[in-house]
Parts: sequence; C-alpha cells; structure tokens
Amino acid sequence: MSTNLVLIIALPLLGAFLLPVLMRSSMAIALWSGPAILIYGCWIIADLWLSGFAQPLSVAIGGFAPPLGINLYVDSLALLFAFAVQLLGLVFWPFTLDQESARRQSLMLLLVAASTGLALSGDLFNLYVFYELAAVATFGLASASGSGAAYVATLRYLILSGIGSVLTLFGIALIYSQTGTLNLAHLAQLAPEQLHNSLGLTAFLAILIGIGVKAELFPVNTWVPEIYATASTRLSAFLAGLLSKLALLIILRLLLLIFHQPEAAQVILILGILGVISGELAAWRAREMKRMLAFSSIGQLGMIFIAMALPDGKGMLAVLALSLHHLIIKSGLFMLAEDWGGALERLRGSAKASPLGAVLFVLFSLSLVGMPPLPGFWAKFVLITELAAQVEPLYLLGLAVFLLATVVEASYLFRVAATLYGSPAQDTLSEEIPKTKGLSLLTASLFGAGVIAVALLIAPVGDGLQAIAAQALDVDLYITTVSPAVSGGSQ
Amino acid sequence: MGSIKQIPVVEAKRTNPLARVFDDLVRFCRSRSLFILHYCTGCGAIELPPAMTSRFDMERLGIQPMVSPRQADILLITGYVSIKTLKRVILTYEQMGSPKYVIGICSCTVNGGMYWQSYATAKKLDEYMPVDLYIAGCMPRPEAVIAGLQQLMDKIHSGEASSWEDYYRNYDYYLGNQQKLFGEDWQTPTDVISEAKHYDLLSEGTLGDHTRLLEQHQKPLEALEMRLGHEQEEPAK
Amino acid sequence: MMLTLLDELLLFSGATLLVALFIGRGLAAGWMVTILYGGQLLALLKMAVLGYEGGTIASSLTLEVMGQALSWRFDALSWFFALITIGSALLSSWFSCGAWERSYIRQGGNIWLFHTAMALNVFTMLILLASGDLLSLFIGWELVSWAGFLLMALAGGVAARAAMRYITYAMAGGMAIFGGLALIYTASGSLQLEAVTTAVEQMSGAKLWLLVILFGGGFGVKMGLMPFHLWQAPAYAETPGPGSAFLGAISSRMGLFAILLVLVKLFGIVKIESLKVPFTLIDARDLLAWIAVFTIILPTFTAMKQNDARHLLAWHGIGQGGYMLLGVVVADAMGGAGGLLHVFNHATYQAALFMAVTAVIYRTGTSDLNKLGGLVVRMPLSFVVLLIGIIGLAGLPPMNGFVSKWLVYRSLLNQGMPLLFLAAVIGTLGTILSVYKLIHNIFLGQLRVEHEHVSEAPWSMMIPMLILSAIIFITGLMPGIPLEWIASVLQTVGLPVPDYTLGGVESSSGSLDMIWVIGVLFAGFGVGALVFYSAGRSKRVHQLDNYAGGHFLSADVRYQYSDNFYAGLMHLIGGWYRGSFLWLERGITSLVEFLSLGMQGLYRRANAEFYLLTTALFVIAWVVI
Amino acid sequence: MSATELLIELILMPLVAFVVGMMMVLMMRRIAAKLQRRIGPPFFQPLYDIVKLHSKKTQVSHGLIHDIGIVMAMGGYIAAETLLPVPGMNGIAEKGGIITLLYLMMIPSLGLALGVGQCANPNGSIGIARALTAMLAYDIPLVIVVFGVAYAAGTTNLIDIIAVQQAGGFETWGATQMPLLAIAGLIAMHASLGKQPFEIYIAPAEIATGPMVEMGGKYLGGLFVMQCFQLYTTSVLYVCLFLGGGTNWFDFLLKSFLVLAIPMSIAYLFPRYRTEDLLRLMWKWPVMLGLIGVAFVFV
Repeated sequence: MSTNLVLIIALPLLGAFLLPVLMRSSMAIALWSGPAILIYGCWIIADLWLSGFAQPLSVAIGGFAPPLGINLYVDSLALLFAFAVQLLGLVFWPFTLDQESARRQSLMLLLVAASTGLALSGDLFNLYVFYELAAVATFGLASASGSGAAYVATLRYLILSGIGSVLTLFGIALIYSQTGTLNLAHLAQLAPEQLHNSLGLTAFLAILIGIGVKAELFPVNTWVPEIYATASTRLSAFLAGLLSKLALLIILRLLLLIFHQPEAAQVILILGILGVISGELAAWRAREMKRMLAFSSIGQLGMIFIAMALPDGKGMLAVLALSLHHLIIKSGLFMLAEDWGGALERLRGSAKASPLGAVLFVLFSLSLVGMPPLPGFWAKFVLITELAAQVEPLYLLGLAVFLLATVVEASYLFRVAATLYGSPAQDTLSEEIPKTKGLSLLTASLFGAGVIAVALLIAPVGDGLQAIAAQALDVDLYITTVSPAVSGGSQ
Repeated sequence: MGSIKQIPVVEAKRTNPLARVFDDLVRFCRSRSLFILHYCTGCGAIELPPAMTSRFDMERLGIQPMVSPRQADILLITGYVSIKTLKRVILTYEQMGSPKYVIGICSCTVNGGMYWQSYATAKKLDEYMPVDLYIAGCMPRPEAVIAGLQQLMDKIHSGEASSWEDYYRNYDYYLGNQQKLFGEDWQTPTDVISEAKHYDLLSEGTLGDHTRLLEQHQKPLEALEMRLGHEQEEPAK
Repeated sequence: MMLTLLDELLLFSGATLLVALFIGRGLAAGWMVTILYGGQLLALLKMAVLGYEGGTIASSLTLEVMGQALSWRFDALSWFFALITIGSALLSSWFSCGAWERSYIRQGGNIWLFHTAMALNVFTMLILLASGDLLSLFIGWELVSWAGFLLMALAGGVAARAAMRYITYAMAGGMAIFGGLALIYTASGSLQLEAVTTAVEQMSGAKLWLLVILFGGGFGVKMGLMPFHLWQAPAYAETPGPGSAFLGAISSRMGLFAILLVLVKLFGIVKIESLKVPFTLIDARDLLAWIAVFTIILPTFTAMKQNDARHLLAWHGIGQGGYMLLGVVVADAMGGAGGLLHVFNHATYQAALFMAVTAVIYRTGTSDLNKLGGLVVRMPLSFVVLLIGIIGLAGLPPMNGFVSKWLVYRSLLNQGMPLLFLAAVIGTLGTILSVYKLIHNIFLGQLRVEHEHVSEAPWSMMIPMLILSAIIFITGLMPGIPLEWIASVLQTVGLPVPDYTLGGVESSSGSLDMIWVIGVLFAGFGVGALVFYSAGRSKRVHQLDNYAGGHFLSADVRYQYSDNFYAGLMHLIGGWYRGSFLWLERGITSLVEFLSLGMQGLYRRANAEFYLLTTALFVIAWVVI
Repeated sequence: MSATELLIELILMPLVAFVVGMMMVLMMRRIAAKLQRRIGPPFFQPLYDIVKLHSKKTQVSHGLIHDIGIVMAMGGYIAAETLLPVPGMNGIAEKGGIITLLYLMMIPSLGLALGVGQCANPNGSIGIARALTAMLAYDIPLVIVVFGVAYAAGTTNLIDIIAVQQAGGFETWGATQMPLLAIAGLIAMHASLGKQPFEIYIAPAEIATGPMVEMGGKYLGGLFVMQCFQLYTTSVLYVCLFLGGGTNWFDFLLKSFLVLAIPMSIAYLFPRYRTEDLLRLMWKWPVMLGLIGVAFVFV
C-alpha cells in the first residue's frame, strides 16, 4: 500500500518527463497515458479510502525512518486533497493533442505530481521542493496561451513567486539552524522549546509570506487577477481551486503542528481581513468575468485565512468546509467563464442562448454568497459562529468585515445574473451573444450536480468533515504516527 | 313671436286639497328664496352693489347672489348684449335649473338702447330667450331694481312666472332667431329638446325647421350612462 | 411514517410549486395552480384549531446538521400569517387566470416563470412561518428573500433594477440577522427557542442592544422600515399586476412575523423596554415606536406625490407597515390586537387596490394618474372595489381598516403617548388625501375620448376583487371574526389579550361596536336617500354640459384637474421633500465605488514584489520589536 | 333602556339636530347682516331655501356617484348625530366614542368629494383638493385637543367625558380645567366650519364656490341640510368636550349657540387665507397651544 501511495506522486512525475518522448513514437499512447495515470491515482486513493482507512499513516521514503529520512504523512485530510488533485487534474486535462499541447499535458502531470506531493509530504524541505516544482509547472502553463499579456502576467508571477521562494527558503533555513531538523513531526516535538520565540515567529512569517504568494495571501497576491484573466480558464480553475488550497494546507499544518502562537494567528487574521476587503471591493467594479472571479477568489481565500486564524484550531472545520466549497464553486465558475470571458456587458441576455449555463451561474453564486440550504451557507455558518465566540475585538472586526463583504459579493454576483437574464441590447446581434458549450459546460454542470448533492446530503457530509478536522487537529497523533519510537518529548 | 301674454298658464292638475296647500307652500318658498346670477354686462351692474349691501339689503327679501348657473334662479342681464355675449348668455340660461327667471335691466336689453345702430349688439333680448321682467331706465336705480324683484316675487307666488316653460314650448322659434344671429351651425351643450321631453313640455312649437337644421349637425351629447359590459373590442396594448 | 397536518400543508405547497414548474406553460396551468392554492387553504383550515385554541403542530421532518437541530412547526402566529399568505396567493392567482394571463402573454411576459415564482414564494413563506428554531428561521428568511427577488425581477427592465436594489438591501439585512444569530449562538450554545430565551434573560445591556439593532434592522429591511424603505415601492410597483397584489398584501409582513417571533416572543417587550438610549429619556421600545411612526408619515407623504397608481399604492404599503409595528411595540392589549388586525386588514384592501388598478391597466393600458379619468361610467364595479379599498386604506368607517387603526389609537391614548398618537393621525390624514387623488384621477372627473369604448374588467378578474371587497366590509362590520384568531396569536407571543366582541372591543375606557356604528351609518344613508329621492327626478347631462364661466366646452380640450393635485399643500411642504435617504443611499454606493476603484488600483500596480518585500520587512520588524 | 326608547332617540336626535342646525344657519346669516349693518334674512329663510331647492323642476345630475355623494353627505351627519349625546338622550354614544365620531364626521366630506368628483368640473376638484388640505390643517390641532381631553377624562366615551365635567359644576368644565386646549379647540373648530377666513375651498369669485359649482336643486339643498348638521355637530361637540355638555336643554342650546357665535362674529371681519397660509397658521398656533395644554394635562 505504501508503495502505491508513492506511486501517486511518482507516476505523474514519470509521465511528465516521458510524455514528450512517448508522443514521438505513438500519439495514441501519449494521448491516453496522462489520463490513465490520473485515473489510476484516483483509484489508488479511493481504494485506500474504501478499504477502511481509519488511522493516519506515515510512509518513509527510501527506508530511512523519520526524523532522519523523509516521509509522507497520510491522514484523511491529506488524502482528501491528494484525491482532489488527481481528480481535478483529470477534469481539467487539456484533451487535444499536438506539439505544444503535449507540453501542456506534461506540465499538467508535473503540476499534479507536485501538488500531490504538497498534500502528502511530511517534511519541510520536500514541501519546498514540491512547491518549486508546482511553481515551475505553473509558469509553463500560464504562459502557454502565448498571448503577450500572458507573458507579462507570467513574468510578474515569476518574479513574485521567485522572491516568495527565497523568503520561504530563508524561513526554512532559520528553522533548521534553530532545530537541526525539517521533519514536521520532529519539529512539532521541538517547537514548544525552540521555536516559540521571535526567531521561530520570523521563520514562520517568512514562510507564510513566501507560500502565501500561492495561497493568494494579501498583499502578495497581486499576480492573481492578471494570471487568471490571461491564462487558460482550466489552469485558472486549477490554480484558484486547488493550488491555493494546497498552499493553505501547508500553512495550516505549520500553524497547527509547530507555530500555534497567538502572534502568528494575529498576523494571518489581519492579512486575511485585508484580503477580504481588498478582494471583494475590487471585484465589485470588475467589468470582466474572469477578473471578477479572480478578485472574488482573493476575497474567499481571505475568509479562509480569517478562519485559519482562530486560536488553537477552532477554525479547522471552517477552513476545511470553506476551502472545499470554494474549490468546487470556483472551478465551476471558471468553467463557465471559459465561454463567458471578456466584458460583462457582452453577456447581456445570454441566458436565452444558454439557459443551463445561466442557471449554473446563479446556483454557484447563491452558494457562494451562502444562501441556505446550499453548502456555502453551512461553511459560513460554522465560521461566523466560531468568530462570534471570540472575545478579541479583532475577531469581531473580522466577523463584521466578513458579513459586509458578503453583501458586496451578492451585489456584484447578482448584477451579473441580472445581466445574463436581461433583455439583449439592441446593437448586439443575437449571434454575438456568447454561449456556454461543450466540455466546459459539461464540467461546470458536474460541479453544479456536486453542489446540489452536497446540499442534499449535508448532514453526513458535515459529520465527515468534522471527523477529518478532528483528526487533522490531533498533533500527538501526528507525532506518534510518524515516529512511534519517539514518544512525546524531544530526543 | 311668443310674448308672455299668449302663453296659457298651466294649472297644476291636482284635486287633493293637501296637494294644493303643498303647491302653495312651494310657490311661496320659491318666491321667498331667489338666488341671482347677475350677468354683469354693460353699466347696469353698477346699481346692484347698493341694492345688495346695507343700503337696500336684498337678503331681507331672501335674495342672494350666486356664482354658477346651476345654483341660480334668476338670470339678471344688466345691460347691452353684444352678439358674442349673447352666446354666453344663452349657454348660461340653458344651464340654469328651471323654474328660472330672466330679468332684463336697462333699456339696452329692451331695444338696444343707445346701441341701436350697432352691428354687433342683439337688440331685443326676448327674441332669444323668454324674459320675465324688464326694468327699463338708463340705468334704473336700486329702488327700481328692488321694486322689480318684488313684482317678480309676486308673480312667482301667484304662479304666473312660468315663462321658462315657453322656452321649451317654442324652442324652434328661439333657436331660429339664434341661428339667424350666430349662423347655421349654432349649438349649445345643453340638449334642450330632450329636456323638453324630460319635463313633458314638448309641444308643436318645440320642433320645427330650425331644430331639424340643428339635428343635422348636432354632435351627440347624450349623458354617459354607467355601463356594465364586459366585452371590449380588444384590451389596450 | 405518519404525516402531520403541517407535513400535508407543506407537501401540498411543494406540489403546487412542482405543478407550476413542470406544466406551467399551458393556459390551463393558471387555473390548476389556483385550485392547488385552494387545496393549501383547505389543508390550512384543517389546522384551524391553532387559530382558535392555540397550541402547536410540529412537522415530522427534523434535521441534524453539524450539531444543529432543525425543526419546523406551526402555532397560532404562523397559522394567522399563513392564512393571509395562502388567501392572498389564492385570490391573486385566481385574478391572474384567464384574461389577464392572455394579455400578459400577448405582451411577451413569461407566464410560466410568473406562476412558478408565485408558488415558490408561497412555499418559502410557509417554510419561514413554520420555523421552529432560529436557524430554520434564518433559512426560511433567506429563501423568502430570494424567492421575492425572483418574483420582482421577472418583469425585467425597470423591475429588474428595482429587484437588484432590493436584493442588496435584503442581503444586508440577512447578514445583520446572520451576525445576530452568531452572537446569540455564542451566548446560548444553541439556536433552540427555549435556550435562546434563557440566554437572553441573563444578557448584558450592551450585547442585547447589539442584538436588538441587528435583528430589528435585519427584519426591518423586509418590512421597509425607515431608513431601509427605499427599495420597496419600486420593487412592488413594477411587479406584474397580480404579483404586486400578492407582494403588497403579505410579502413585507414576513418582517413583522420575524419581529414578533424574535423581539416580542423571545426577547420580550419588557426586556426591550429596559434598554435605555444613553443621554436621552427614551428606551429601545420608544425608539422602535418612533421608527414606526416615521415609517408611517414619510412614505405616506411620498405616496401623495406619486403620479403612478401602482407606485402610490406601494408607498402606502410601506406606510401601513408602520401602524402594525407601532401597535405591536406599544404592546398593550389593544395595541397588539390593532397591529395584528392591521396585518390582516391591510392584506385584504391592499390586494383589492392593486387588483383594481391592474384591471384599469388591463383595459386602458396605463396607470399614469394624469392619463386617466372619468372611468366610473365605464368600469363601475372596479370603481366600487377601489372605493372600498381606499376607505379601508384610509381607515374610515365602515371598512375594516378603521377598526385596526382605532385599536392602535386607543392603545396610544391609554398609554398616554400624545406625540405618537398625533403622528399616527397625521399619517391617516395624509392617506386620505392621497387616496382621494388616486380615485379621483382614475375614476372621477372627465372621461377621455380614447376611453369612450372601455368596458368593465372581465369576470375572471372581477370575482376575486369582489370577494376581497366583501371580506373588507364583513371584517369591518364584524371585527370579532379575525380578533378571535388574533387573541390566540397574542397569547402565543405573550401579549395581553383585549376582551373582544363580535362587533368590536369592550373596554371600561370607551368601547367600540362596529355593528351599531355601521348600522346607524347605513340608516343615516337611508334617511338621506329618502330626503334626496323624494325630491324631483334627476336629469342626467353630458359631462361637457358643464359650468366653465360661459365657455363652450368641447371633447378635444381636457377640462380636468389632475396634475399637482394638492398644489396649495405643496406650496408649503413641497420644499420639505429633500430625498435625504436617496442621497444617503447614493452616498454609500459611491463610497463603495470609490473604495473599489482604490482596491483595483492596488492590484493594477506592476511593482508587486515591492509589496512583498515591504510586508516581509514590516512583519519581521514587528516580530523583532 | 328599551329598544323602542332607543329607536325614538335615534329618530329624534337627528331631527333635533336639523332644526337647531337651521336656527344656527339663521344666526350665522343674521350675525353677518348685523356686522354689515344690514337687516338680514327673515326667520324661516333657511327653510325657504331648502324647500325651494328641493322643489326645483330641474335636477341636473352628472351620474349616480353625484347622487350618492349627496346622500352620503347627509347620511353621514345624520348617523353622527346619534353618537353625540344631548340632554336626556345618549343614543348609541357609548358604542362609538369620540374617535369614532371624529371619523364618522369625515364620511360626509368624503361623500361630497366623490359626488363633486363625478361632476367632471375642475373647479369642483380644485375645491375638494383645497378642502382636504384644509382638513389636514385643522385636524392636527383638533386631534391634539381630543387626545388631551380624552386622556384627562381617562376615556373616549363622550357620556363619561360629560359626566366628569358636570361632576363639580363650572370648576370641572374642560374649559376651566384645560383653557389652552379650549382655545386651540376653538380655533380648530372655526377652521373646520369652512367660514371666512378659512373658506379658500369655496372661494366664489375664484373657483365658483368650488365643490358646489355643479350643484343645483336638491343637490345644493342636500348641501344646505349638511351645513345645518355641520354647524350643530361642531358646536355641540365643542360643548361636550369643554363646556360640560348640557344639564338641561336650555343651557345646552345656550352654550351651543354662544360657542358658535364666537367664530361667526370673527369670520365676517376677515378676508380669506391662501391654502399655505391656512396650513401655516393652523400648524403653528393652535398646535403649539394644544401641545402645551396636553403637557399641562400630563403634569
């Protein structure tokens, strides 16, 4: 089983490097190998899940036991995200095949591999490596659309995340210099003595900001609108939907295992609040679908950060719920945006041309603004109950901002909805009205079906999430799982 | 040429003594409560303020001024009537509620007076509407006006002041004179003929060539009766 | 499992929605939906015991999500509101069947969407009314908001803009409630009503204040209370005819229902009265009362300036809401009864009025008060309906509006609140003025040439209107009928109950017996008629045979007074209309515009890495220091 | 009391009101005449006018609503009289109370408004618009006064209000207890009579007697009857609120006529206020007095 788990990282990696070679020999193999790999990955995880997966397990790579060796840590949370990676990789797979789409495909596989790694890796340095891999893949994909604007955006992104990586590395270095280990479990043990000080905090903040670049953390998220607006929607969906969540996952793990200090939480809270304000407000005036979605996802991520900032893991459930919800909704919305890109005014009256698309848009928007009984409502409900429970005024401020942001969100989302259902302007001819069609519409409706399913099965889903959250919160479990030898304190 | 003399005064054909008493009471009240609409043309109007105010005080006779023809009993023409004015006078007269009385003050209403040569003045008022009473003079003093009014009151009480019926009975004659003055297409908003039918005052003099001429061009002015039809040609867009 | 009566009702309502959804395209659909509403009414009447004895009927559907228990049940309060909801839905949908439907389709309207939206509204409202805890209340609340949005927006164009405005307000309100919910949850650890009541018992003043503001504001938005009233008039007025009748009758009363449930039942007027406004003599209750009073006066006088019949009525709808809140917050026996009775009465006459105006639009194609006139000779029945409606709206005897307003006045008198009393009466006077303008400009005065051939509205529209008029008069004659339901509602929400009779209210300090009052009134009319008709027979004349100072009238020149109807009044108070709230709204909007511009500018900067470094340095500095 | 007695009262009260009302009209015209150094109309002049108008041959009607309006105008007041207690007769006063009475007194004007509306004469419409505005003006002080009196008496039942005042003779009269309210009430009552200087909605020379412009014959007669009732109701209401009602018919009628004489003797000395000036006047002084009076009631 452990080998299988390694496979879900290794296979896409392998595929990524072999694909260009393969396609020289045979198109067909090249065409199908990628999806095959991903399906296999999904199957492995599903199989693992279904075969009574209760206790988290740690997989040592290369036979060295942690903390010396590197390991994968697999708990239900990690598994969930790994599965999401494989699945979305499949869903957003660039299905055509020619010279440059082959490059896209291999980059996609690379991205999947790296993301899975991010989800599973139990080791700070590995995390960093996978993170870099993912970044590289992303650059490639982002610039793949080939337009000038895309290159400019990518360049910005490149510089930004480059500096981000440097910061991250700096933070990791600090930690290493302090503790001499990079294994998370080990760090979790050492943290209380060695890292709960200003130096540790510096390290964490450096990492936070570095990784925050991918997690769309304010203010290092300035690349987001440009990239999402210019890159292919499928990539944007993947980035907004998944990669940001994985970065979140890392930060979350660090916060839970190592740096559960009030200051850290406070910084995250402040940045989160700023993220919400800036994102939602900016989206309010967005005149273009993709840009609007980009801004709103900044806002959503900000909300998740607020949730994350809740002291000693109270917000875990909220983070989980919000992330998954945003993952589904945003991917769906981006799928719609694939055909509805460009100025919003162009969309006037396109509900007639593509009723299903319009209905899906309304559905996603309703869930996004948290209309009961759609899942978005429950996610937000969990968050605000937790926020209101805090005495710290900053949290109540967070609550207020969150509520106001929701109002703004509703107003701009439904302005678009009204545009969709409005009567088309006289000057635009009917054929000019863009229609949602083909694969993207199918994908979007898949997500829509998912939303409705969750809404119907909300009770079991909620319980499941609670279980996952509980497991992820359990630090001792993590430690004991990774290094059974070491019990509790330091060596 | 219908002057007041030739019209037989119609007696209320009632035998019930109580009804007689009642009719008498009604006539009395009519005579003791007269609302004047003074159509102040010409110079005679100047004599009315003293007649109304503290010097002579019409109100002690139950006479008071009114503003709209619907409320009034007496139409007081206080001077010369130009043709333009006459149209309004006739309109006003027809809008008044019968029993109604017309009093012409000053010699201008009798025979044009000093406007005898004027091409634009109607000389004889009683060619166009039945006049109950002329108060001649240029101008008659308030005493004369009061005296005239008292005379009218007596006529009303005795029931002779019924010249308003003459307008319906000989409408053709009056209309003829009016048409001579105002032209063929002359028409007032009031449908006198149907009113004559309403008061069963329709007589041989009511209809004639002139009324026929009128009916040729008369725009239909029958009242808008309430309608409960539920079928409309087609609802509004 | 065993279905309770409530389940039956909800299932019936859901079925109605499905029918509208799936076979709502045919012309017969309207009738089918109407019949189903009738079925809902029957299902509701099977629960009549609630209205007469009180008690609760629970739904067998309960839910447990993330540790939150959700339950639904009906009590006297819900039953009373549900009765109004389904009743108005039934009559509005009946009104919409047949002739109106056809003309609506001919004008390119989407009748399927209309029926669906109506059914959805009713369904969601029932869910809201059935809410058994605060969470289900909030869920129902949001559902109702969005359903309302659908009904308001479906006409497109102006209506859609109005609906957008509405949804922004509604979201703001919803979020306020959401926040309040969270606060309560932290205080009580649960959203079950009992737990909340106990939690509110030992709650500090400041926190309670916050809650009252959040909930009051949130629910107030739907009621159109000051200063959240701007959205309502255009939104209701632009909805297609029967829809506006339905919305005007009940939709915004959901706010009152929620206020009754949360502020009155859970918090308790006494608790609210204990909240003092700092540095003043008034407390939270007075504050609510004054908000209610301003909600009465300002919209009423705004209505007076409207030149479109539907807008005029919609503005009055806002104003009348004030009386209900006023009665409820005065909260003595008569006040509570008056407020609740006014909910019922308002529903009846507002629906009737909107229907009558819609009938006029159906025949003449306009509701512009300056383009109508003299229609009484062509649409006499509609005139009668409108007349009965406006007498009710103005709160004059013999219609039902008088009784509820009388009760409110009496409560203010008993409580010794002269200024509130005065303000309430000013509202009524203003209403009288503007409703006379309404009926005069539509039905009285000179009939236009182009309306010579107009005829009375078809029976399919006429019958519901007549039924409503009958209800208005009968409940005015015998207010005891609704008062019996209201008595049990008052018990449910814990307010004192007046001792009512069939004809009105008994009280040591002056009672009311409408049966006598109306009796002598009509006897008086009888005598008057005797005096009048004993005199000579009338002669009908044409409208052009009319006094014009000796001028000859003709049909091509309008001889009618309709524009700037209360010129003299406007000379004085015209300058007092400042549109301050509009200004406020615009101010907020442009503020958001401005901020969002700034934020976009932030993201449009090219030197992103600069931010990154500065943040990094800043936080590190923050740590080290 | 037995049903027959009640029935007799219900018939008698409007009848008395009508007769007394006609005398009041006469008094009004006599006062006017005296002020203008005239003799004035004979004693039965009001009767003459009414009989004459009802016996006119032509009864010009503009439609059914025109007729019904007049019926409502008369009937509303006839009904109102039965809620207005007079010495020895209470009618159904305890079943309505003062608020109901005030609202019943709006029915005639509403009926008149409808009737005038169908006359399709803008003069009439303008008159009604002005009349309603005037109502908005004088009802505000009026309700303040009514509130004060009712609150002081602790009831809206006119019978009790009168009983409270008669309890201690002159000292317990409303006028002595609440002089400010009494003054405010007097001004409001004057305005509600629609006599100079508050008769902008009649304005004969300007809008041809406004509401009455198309009224002739029995229509005008109905309005004359209504005027008798109006004068009676207004003055008797004032007597009930402030002058302790009537212990016997003599002082009852004396009070009512005296009360009415005050505004009448003021009226004919003044020209007319424009609408906005009427509003300004009514909303300033009587309201101020009334509020102060109510404040006194509270302390």
